[in-house]
Amino acid sequence: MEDAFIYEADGQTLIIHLPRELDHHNCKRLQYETDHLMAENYISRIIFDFTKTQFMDSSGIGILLNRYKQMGSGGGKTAFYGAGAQVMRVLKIAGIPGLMEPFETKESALLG
Amino acid sequence: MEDAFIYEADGQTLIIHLPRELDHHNCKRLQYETDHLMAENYISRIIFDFTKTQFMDSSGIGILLNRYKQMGSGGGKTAFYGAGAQVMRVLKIAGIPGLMEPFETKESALLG
Amino acid sequence: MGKKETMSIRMDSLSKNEAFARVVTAVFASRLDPTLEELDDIKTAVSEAVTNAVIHGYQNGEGVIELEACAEDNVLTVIVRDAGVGIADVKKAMEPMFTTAEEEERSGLGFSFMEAFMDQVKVFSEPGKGTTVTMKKKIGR
Amino acid sequence: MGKKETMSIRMDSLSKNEAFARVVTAVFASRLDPTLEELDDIKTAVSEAVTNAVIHGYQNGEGVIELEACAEDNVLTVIVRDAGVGIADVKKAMEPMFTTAEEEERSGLGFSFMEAFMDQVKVFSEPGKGTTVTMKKKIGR
Ligand SMILES: Nc1ncnc2c1ncn2[C@@H]1O[C@H](COP(=O)(O)OP(=O)(O)O)[C@@H](O)[C@H]1O
Ligand SMILES: Nc1ncnc2c1ncn2[C@@H]1O[C@H](COP(=O)(O)OP(=O)(O)O)[C@@H](O)[C@H]1O
Repeated sequence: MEDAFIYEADGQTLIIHLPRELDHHNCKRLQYETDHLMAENYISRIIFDFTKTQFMDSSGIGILLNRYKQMGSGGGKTAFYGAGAQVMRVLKIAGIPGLMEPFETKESALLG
Repeated sequence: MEDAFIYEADGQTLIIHLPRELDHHNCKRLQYETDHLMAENYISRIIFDFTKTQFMDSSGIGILLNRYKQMGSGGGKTAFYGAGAQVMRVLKIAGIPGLMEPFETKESALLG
Repeated sequence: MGKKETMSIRMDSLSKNEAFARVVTAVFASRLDPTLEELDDIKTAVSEAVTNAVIHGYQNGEGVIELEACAEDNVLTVIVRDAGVGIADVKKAMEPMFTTAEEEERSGLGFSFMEAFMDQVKVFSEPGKGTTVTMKKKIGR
Repeated sequence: MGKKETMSIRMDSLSKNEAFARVVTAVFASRLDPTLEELDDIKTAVSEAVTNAVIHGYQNGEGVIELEACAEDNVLTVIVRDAGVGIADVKKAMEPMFTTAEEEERSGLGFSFMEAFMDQVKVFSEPGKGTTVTMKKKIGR
């Protein structure tokens, strides 16, 4: 029943493939799991993949903002791609595109 | 919002393309419209097309049974095709396949 | 599981709420991880009970229908309640093909369908007070 | 239209009911023939209000959340009610980025989202008694 996240490492970059619905219920695991991954591995960049995400609310924004803070506020350390209409509107209202680099595809996000 | 029925005439045969959901709410119009069509045209055979129908309940069965009675109980005067899993189970519980001839496709139903 | 989860909903007695009620119940029931066939069974049974409340209970007039669903262990319980005209002879009403609304093209199979698609159906009714239908189904045998 | 249609639902304060509440509201709202964007707006606002009831109102403990939806003319009204801890200073709570649950990675944007996605948001709360959020949105401008 629960949506699965999938974590993908590419050097020091962590790609987080977000679930279909990114709300408080589905965020609980993401929070725990990324903290764990970041404690065990040296991660200098996080890329969020919204390709499958059809719904996000402010709980999802909370998760994004905290990862952004953990990465430090330097340029390009967090990025995202694959945001659809609902997700993009939510990201914009929260001012995320000013903090994290938006990309169209995984390839362009990895190139940075 | 409302599902649309489409009536198709082929000689004295009336094909009724049933809606996505065949419940009491959606049956109201079907009842009125077929009575009207059958009063205006000479119809000797009715074929129900369930291809698009994903849900039917006993209200749908009521409609089918009444059309069956209107056609008189002679063989082959009512038939159906395109029934999916939920519809077929409902039809079977109501004993419809013993009254109306089941077919796989529109072509075979028209051939009779 | 083990813990009991409940929801109840009140809605107007309108034919469009037949679809609303079955979708809401199906979405609620999905927490028990049912098969598609089980979901269809549940939807059909709920559709029958709510349709009866609209047509027979409130005789297509105004009224409020209550639907309660409860998930406990692997059992889904659905209760549909109306405060309509009620049923004088429940046993007779539950007979296959029995209907008091012949002119509305009813098949008289509503209760038979509830019994076919759920594991247990209980009807409690008082003429002039209303009707309560309680249905149970074990999910994922 | 013209006629008012209402439904109300009571559900357990569980995080899985955040999704349940938004789906139920979206299915109910579909009778107003909204655009996909309007449906998304409604879902997001309901998700925020129900999540707040779960996390803040009942502090992730037990409780019952009430959701009421009403369709009249082209206006959808959604009311989310909890009988939880309540809010002492509603004005402060509604400020963007204000949160009392920093350690849970909350953004403090819940009320801002409700205001962004609905036309009107009113919050009534009494400490120790609970919180009622009333939201309105005109569908299909
Ligand atoms: N909620 C109800 N309130 C009053 N009468 C009811 C209710 N549900 C069922 N009945 C009575 O029981 C009869 C049989 O119901 P049912 O088996 O569902 O068949 P149908 O709906 O096709 O008539 C109905 O015709 C009606 O007289
Ligand atoms: N239903 C509620 N019951 C009690 N407190 C609430 C409720 N809803 C909101 N609050 C309070 O208002 C604050 C701001 O809420 P909100 O804007 O949704 O942001 P967030 O949920 O991210 O904290 C919360 O941190 C909480 O203190």
